Amino acid sequence: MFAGQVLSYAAMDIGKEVTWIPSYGPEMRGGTANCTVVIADEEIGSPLVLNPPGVIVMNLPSLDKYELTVKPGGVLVVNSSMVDRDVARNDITWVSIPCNEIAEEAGDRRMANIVATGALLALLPVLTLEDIESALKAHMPGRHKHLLPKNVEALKLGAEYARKHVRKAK
Amino acid sequence: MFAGQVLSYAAMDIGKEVTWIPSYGPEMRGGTANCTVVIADEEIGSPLVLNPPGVIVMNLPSLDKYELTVKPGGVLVVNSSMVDRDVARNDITWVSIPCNEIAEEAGDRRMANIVATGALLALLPVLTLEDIESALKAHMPGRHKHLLPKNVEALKLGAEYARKHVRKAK
Amino acid sequence: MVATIVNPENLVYSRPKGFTDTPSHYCPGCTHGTAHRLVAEVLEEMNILDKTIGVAPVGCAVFAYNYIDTDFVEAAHGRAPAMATGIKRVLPDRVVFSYQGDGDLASIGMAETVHAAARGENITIIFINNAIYGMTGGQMAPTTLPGMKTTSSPNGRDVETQGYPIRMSEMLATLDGAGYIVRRSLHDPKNIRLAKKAIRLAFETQVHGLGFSMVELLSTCSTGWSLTPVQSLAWLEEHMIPAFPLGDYKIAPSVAALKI
Amino acid sequence: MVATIVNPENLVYSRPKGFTDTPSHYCPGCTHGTAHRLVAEVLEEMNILDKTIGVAPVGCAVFAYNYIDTDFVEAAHGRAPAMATGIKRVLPDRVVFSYQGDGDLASIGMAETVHAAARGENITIIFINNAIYGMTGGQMAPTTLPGMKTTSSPNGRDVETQGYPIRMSEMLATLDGAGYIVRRSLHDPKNIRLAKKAIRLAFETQVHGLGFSMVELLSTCSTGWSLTPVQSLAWLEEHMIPAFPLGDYKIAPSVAALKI
Amino acid sequence: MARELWKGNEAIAEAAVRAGVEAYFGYPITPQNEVLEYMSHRLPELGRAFVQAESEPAAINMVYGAACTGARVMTSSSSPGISLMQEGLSYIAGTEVPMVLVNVMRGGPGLGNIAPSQGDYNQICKGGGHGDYHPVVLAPASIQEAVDLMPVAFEIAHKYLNICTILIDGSIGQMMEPIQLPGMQPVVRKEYDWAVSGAKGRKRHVLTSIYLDVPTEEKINLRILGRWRKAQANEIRFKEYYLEDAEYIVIGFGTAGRIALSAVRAARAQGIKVGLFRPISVNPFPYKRVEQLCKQAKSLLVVEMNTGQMLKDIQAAVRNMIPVRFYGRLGGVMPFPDEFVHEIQEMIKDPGKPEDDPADLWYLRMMAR
Amino acid sequence: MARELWKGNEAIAEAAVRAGVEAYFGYPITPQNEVLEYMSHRLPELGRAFVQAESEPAAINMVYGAACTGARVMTSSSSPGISLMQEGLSYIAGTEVPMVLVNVMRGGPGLGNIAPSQGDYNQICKGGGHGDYHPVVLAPASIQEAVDLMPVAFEIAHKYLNICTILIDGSIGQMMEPIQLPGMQPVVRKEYDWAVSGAKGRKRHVLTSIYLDVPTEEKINLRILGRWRKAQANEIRFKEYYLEDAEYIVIGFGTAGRIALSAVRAARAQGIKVGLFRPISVNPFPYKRVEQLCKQAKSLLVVEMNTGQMLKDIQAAVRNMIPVRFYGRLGGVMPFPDEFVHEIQEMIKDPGKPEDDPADLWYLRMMAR
Amino acid sequence: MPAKGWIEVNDMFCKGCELCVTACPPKVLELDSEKLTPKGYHPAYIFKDGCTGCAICAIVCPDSAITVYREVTKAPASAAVGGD
Amino acid sequence: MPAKGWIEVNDMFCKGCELCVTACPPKVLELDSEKLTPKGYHPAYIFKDGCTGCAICAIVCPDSAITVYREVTKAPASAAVGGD
Ligand SMILES: Cc1ncc(C[n+]2csc(CCOP(=O)(O)OP(=O)(O)O)c2C)c(N)n1
Ligand SMILES: Cc1ncc(C[n+]2csc(CCOP(=O)(O)OP(=O)(O)O)c2C)c(N)n1
Ligand code: SF4
Ligand code: SF4
Ligand code: SF4
Ligand code: SF4
Repeated sequence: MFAGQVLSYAAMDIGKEVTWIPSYGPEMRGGTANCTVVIADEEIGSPLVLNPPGVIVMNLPSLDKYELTVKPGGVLVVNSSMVDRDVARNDITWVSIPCNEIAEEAGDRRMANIVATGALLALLPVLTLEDIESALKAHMPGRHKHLLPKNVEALKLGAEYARKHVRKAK
Repeated sequence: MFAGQVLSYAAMDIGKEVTWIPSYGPEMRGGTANCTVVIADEEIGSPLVLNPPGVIVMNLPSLDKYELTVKPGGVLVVNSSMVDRDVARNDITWVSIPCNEIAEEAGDRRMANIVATGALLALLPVLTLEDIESALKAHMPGRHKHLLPKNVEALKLGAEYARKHVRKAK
Repeated sequence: MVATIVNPENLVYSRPKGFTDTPSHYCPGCTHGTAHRLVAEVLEEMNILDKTIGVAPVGCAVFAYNYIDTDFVEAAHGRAPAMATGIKRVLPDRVVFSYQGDGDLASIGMAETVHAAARGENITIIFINNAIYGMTGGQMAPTTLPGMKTTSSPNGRDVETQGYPIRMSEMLATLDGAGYIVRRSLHDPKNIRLAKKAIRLAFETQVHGLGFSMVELLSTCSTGWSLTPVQSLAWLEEHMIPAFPLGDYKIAPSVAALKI
Repeated sequence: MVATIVNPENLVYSRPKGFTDTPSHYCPGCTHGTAHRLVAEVLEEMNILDKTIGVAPVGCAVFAYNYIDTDFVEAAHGRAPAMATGIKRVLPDRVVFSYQGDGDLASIGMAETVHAAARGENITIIFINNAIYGMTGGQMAPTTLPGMKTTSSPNGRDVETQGYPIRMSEMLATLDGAGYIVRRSLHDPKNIRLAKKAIRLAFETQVHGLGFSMVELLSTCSTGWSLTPVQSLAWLEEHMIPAFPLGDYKIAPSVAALKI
Repeated sequence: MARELWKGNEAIAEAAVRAGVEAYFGYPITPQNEVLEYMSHRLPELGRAFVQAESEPAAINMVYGAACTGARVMTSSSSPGISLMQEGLSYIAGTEVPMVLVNVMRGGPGLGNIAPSQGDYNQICKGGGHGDYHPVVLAPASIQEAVDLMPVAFEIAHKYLNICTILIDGSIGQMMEPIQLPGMQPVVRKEYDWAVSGAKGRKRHVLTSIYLDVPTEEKINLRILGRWRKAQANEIRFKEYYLEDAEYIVIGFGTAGRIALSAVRAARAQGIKVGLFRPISVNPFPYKRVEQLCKQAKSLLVVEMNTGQMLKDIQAAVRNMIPVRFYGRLGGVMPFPDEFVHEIQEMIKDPGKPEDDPADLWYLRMMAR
Repeated sequence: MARELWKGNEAIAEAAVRAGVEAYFGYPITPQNEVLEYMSHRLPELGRAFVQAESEPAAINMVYGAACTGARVMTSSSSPGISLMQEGLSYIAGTEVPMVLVNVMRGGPGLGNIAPSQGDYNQICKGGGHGDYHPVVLAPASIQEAVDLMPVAFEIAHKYLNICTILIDGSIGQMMEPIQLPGMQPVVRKEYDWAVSGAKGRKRHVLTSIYLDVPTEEKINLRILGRWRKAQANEIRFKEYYLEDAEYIVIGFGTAGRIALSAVRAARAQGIKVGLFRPISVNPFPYKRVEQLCKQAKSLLVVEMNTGQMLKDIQAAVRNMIPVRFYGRLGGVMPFPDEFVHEIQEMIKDPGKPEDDPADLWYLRMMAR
Repeated sequence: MPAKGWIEVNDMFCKGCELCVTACPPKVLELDSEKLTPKGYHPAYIFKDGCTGCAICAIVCPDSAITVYREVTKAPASAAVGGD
Repeated sequence: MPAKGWIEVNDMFCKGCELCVTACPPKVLELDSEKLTPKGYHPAYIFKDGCTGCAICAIVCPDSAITVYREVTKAPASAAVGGD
């Protein structure tokens, strides 16, 4: 969810149109939450997309739910810290990345989604890492500002890891 | 109101269609109440009539309100015990009759409306006095049955008085 | 002799200025009229007629606005406390009161009444308890006495199936937001005097911002009770007062401290 | 050793039969679950599971029907007592209970609750008081404590503008129709035991036709309170019990006389 | 069987009793108080359930509960009270349980007055509550018709697991007519596979209207719609008068319709070839039949006691094929037949064009006088 | 002025604050809680009135009271809560005082779910309350549009002394978009000649909705209708996309409309000459414009997140001039653009006949899959 | 000797409910069976001497139909009707 | 010597709320940080000897996840959970 908001801020700041929408459905409490971000240059129609070009899944249920929705040729980032299986499809570009561990390395477990975001942008350059960085700078609540460097670090590590371990679509 | 119900019962008992409807309007408490009775041989449409062929008014406000509505050539019965003016129209048949006094004479003040009913039927024979009499017999609540003779008396007196003092339409 | 007496400086009492010249639509002897008069007198004496907004109920008092000479609104059935809240919140320096019957306040309006009290809403409620629904033709009210015949309890209120009367003052007294909650009666001159004092104190409570105030007034409904007005006063004293004891149910210390 | 112990005749406690096998949707540590279990155990022990109809509220307990193994209906927000009344009146020999949160029962459902009690409606209400609106995201409830932070009282409940908590048990105790009204807590084993006893007595009150019964249960909402489940129990004991004293608020003589 | 003179509200109550109503829950409101008052002595004397609820929301939710047991249950109210029942009605529709609702309409909006009106047509027929559901609505024009429709209403409610509303106005509730009451039906409580009654000897039943799983809710919506489509196919009701040779047709429901009957007769007496079409089921609405009538009629006169709410349904069926004229009285005014006769005459003088907006022209006429 | 990323519900609340709302009364309900929560800190900090009411009936009657003072006042809720407000709304309409209502629709009927839906169209537009009245209803499709319409809503409410409803669904309430907020308007309290405020130095004002005198009530009804006719003339709003050369036109409001925009673009990318018509004022409804579009279009596709409620209004305008196809998703299902694209393609393959019943065919398609 | 008093009953308001008649301490009031008010009620009136101007009738009158006069004015109006 | 007891925690129901852990008199329970339930919680388990089978944990468990055994059965189940 947070990752989605960061992407949204970044997209907005570079003058793009963007929509962020949380998932609905039965999962009320403690279920898997997810969101959809649409970035475009013109007025955005549907905030939902049947086959998104890029997807991040942080846990197994999400992978099971969304693996098949990724647009052929699109990008899928899987958080291997929480998911013990590989991606079955070979018509998409994907990377399996231990976000939690990398985040810890970068200094805080809770930045796992930032790591994943870095990985996504490495494979699907709709935005640059700099866009994200300045978005974080601009919109991080004051009391978290000190975490900025760590976040940037996490972003970079994610991107690097993704470039190294990416499995290209066949 | 009661007179109207008696008429309704009588009409029903001789197999006619009939509707009885109370008046609406702002008079909530202690205002003048009135009702409309429609008697016919076929399914009745409107329960209200703009220009009724026969009208009974028991007090002054009612006379003021309804005198002009009586159908030309129709009948108007005025309770002179409560109304101190004559009828202005000369295109209708009308009678000014001291219902309260006649009712008292017949044995009970509260039968004034029966007196008026007798008067109306004398001038507008939609129903016979016998119809009314048997209706009273049939539908008077048991505890009032003993009043039956008095009511019949009042009915007759009303009719007689009306025949004597009627002013025919010009 | 008349001639000599009837002149201004001998005037002892006349219709209050807080009253309009409209004759009321109430049945003869209905003590709704008495309650109206007391409210009008109090507002006049406190000199707040022109800063007061009344909220009329749905009930026989629906036309209260025709008689009490202040700005007025007419609420939905039972929602007068909510409507009064809405007015008071945007006009906190005005005096806002609702005038409600027992069906309006204690039946359909129960939640609005309890919550206005719980919020300590700075409004005053004049609550007319006549143990019946007058306007709609004498049906059972939440305050109808056990065994009492009404058009919807034709054999007398059966507590087994129709429940027991609700004592609003006692109930609302359990709420911390309530500043002044008392029950009075309108059945004789002495009690009418006490009722007026209570109404005064209720409005003073509001004017001093001391929270929710309600005066419950035992009132007659000769039409609904099918008694004469005179019999009704006696019936009220004999049957209602035992079921709804007169008294002060909640007087917040701040209110008790008021000097008037 | 395990092997030896784990066999039927050593069984001391297991999930009650009155419970389905559906894992609850409640947040970890939510004592809604405890309350559910106690109800299930009581219905099982009284052997009335198959003649009981439950009425679920709108609130976190909206899915109570997924867990307690009886016929169930799901009411509109706050109207559970009315719905229960409707069922009980056509099926007087069945056991009917509603299970409601404080927003459901004390806010939007205030009128239905008070009137069900005033009618002496022969139903049982399990009232979960967790001082907050859980389901909708932790807004202020009528039972929220003064100064308590919620998503709709972000600076803490300001009694001046948002009023005071309502003590339902104390309020309902003023009604003649109420047969059994008590407040218990779910914060420790001892009180959970007492809560179960109370629930049992409430259902016995209904089974014996002794009128309206309600058990108010102080309950936690760690999510709404933003505390851990363990902290929540402590917070309940420390802050809620003083504001909502545990005790018996109304025990009709006929109920007191019950031998169980 | 002998005819008896009954007041509308009481006749409806007795008809419900004879149709086997097991429970009534209501709250007093004029002009329907006599229904509640009648039930307050009649039902207890038969050992059935009567509760004067604390409010209309309470009443409808008591009905909701009782309906969940499969019993025949009803409530009655008038306009403002009906508005307060909208949430409950939506729950009942969403839970797919049967009930009968009687709305004795009065002048509105707001507190309005207690005089007869047809101002709730939209609220009752187009769904006053939230979400997608469609109650069956029957609008009798006489006490006899109302009495005859009472058992039908309960059957419809149970057949389609839906709300069936009897829509009348204060005049039908308050007037008296001679009627024949149907015989007394025994109370039958079937063991429905959906109703709650305690799970003795069967798996438990749960009745709810919450479906957090969105696809499931969509299925439920379609199921409700499916039943509604059956009702649309089976429950169309109307009555026709003097249509055989009619060149002009008056259309009105309920009281406006019966007043129109007098007007039509008067016009016929003047040699005008005019007939009357009176919808009885106003939801589902007899669109097809109205469409057919356009082939026969030169123009239509729609009469209502509102600003033209049913008119929209007529126009949907007419689709500008022929001119439509509208005449409505508002706020509790009960029109006289003479007014309709005048409208008929005016219509014949100048039927206007099919594309005219009848409500528009009516409004201007009303303001002009 | 820089754009900011706002959640729909909060943006609406802030827009109302900037439009000078003086008081907010509401009750929590998903998916509109953020409006209430935002107001709970924002209004007190500005010294304006916020009350979390005990229920929706209480909330709407608090609004009613505040509206009687002439203040700009509002409430917000979601489907079931809106049903509970119907009596109050009818009183407000009958008393002719201004207010703004926000309905963030969810899946229904009954408790339903908290997912986005458009199932309350009929309730909101056709009058969920009793009596003859017509609220103005605006249905934005994006957060920016909602924010821009907020001040407009207050102006409309005051101009026509009527209810102005902002009708959105849960998705608009829950999503985030970059927006530009309007500037802060000062709170202006005019001394209206109808508002209550204490009769100091003037004759007293009385606001009521009861008119026992029937002819008076009729006059009031006509006065209310008169203002509504002005609104019909002045307040029609809609947005058109790619219509210049469009041979096929998709019509949808709110979220369904914006999803259709994606679909239309996708179809255009396939070379299909299709455009989008998105009504913004759904009451009054842009009938005339739809009628005109029938001249240009070969056929129409109406898309909604309900069983075809707006469809009826479209059909009233189309009057079988051209074929209309309908596609709806129910119970909180948010359709994907791809579904609409498919419908567009199907429509072009076989537009059907003008007299076909679109809802009918859609239902059969839904059941078939 | 008791203070001399007098009351006037306004026909516009009086509904002949008799509350004043029964409340009047010296019992000097009765309904005027001869007279009908515009609304059709028999209004109250002083039928014999002895009115003390105590204003009790005015206090109980639900329709504020009574104006009270007293030869030697003592208390202000409000007091008479129980003001504090 | 204290009665020998044992509990089994059902992974289907346990949400790792720790209420049993804190309530357990002999403090023999803790959450199993190694294990994840299907719902993703760390379930409670007996990490050392000393369980008396007092069933306190079962009484406080909001999710009825605990089954309790005791070598020498004394009271019936209901009693153990405070039945009357
Ligand atoms: C929503 C709604 N329900 C019912 C009514 C009908 N109604 C009008 S007044 C009233 C009760 C009047 O009784 P009470 O409040 O005790 O006042 P009283 O007439 O006795 O002074 C009722 C039920 C209404 N107008 N609106
Ligand atoms: C008419 C209506 N209003 C509001 C809501 C939203 N709502 C659902 S649950 C709830 C309150 C829940 O709080 P509570 O009753 O205390 O139960 P808890 O969740 O705390 O157990 C509200 C306001 C609704 N569903 N229906
Ligand atoms: S009905 Fe009763 S309350 Fe109403 S005015 Fe008459 S006496 Fe008073
Ligand atoms: S939100 Fe609170 S009440 Fe609801 S399940 Fe979670 S802890 Fe329990
Ligand atoms: S009390 Fe008043 S209204 Fe009644 S009789 Fe005396 S003067 Fe007339
Ligand atoms: S109390 Fe129950 S749910 Fe909580 S940790 Fe212990 S076993 Fe698990």
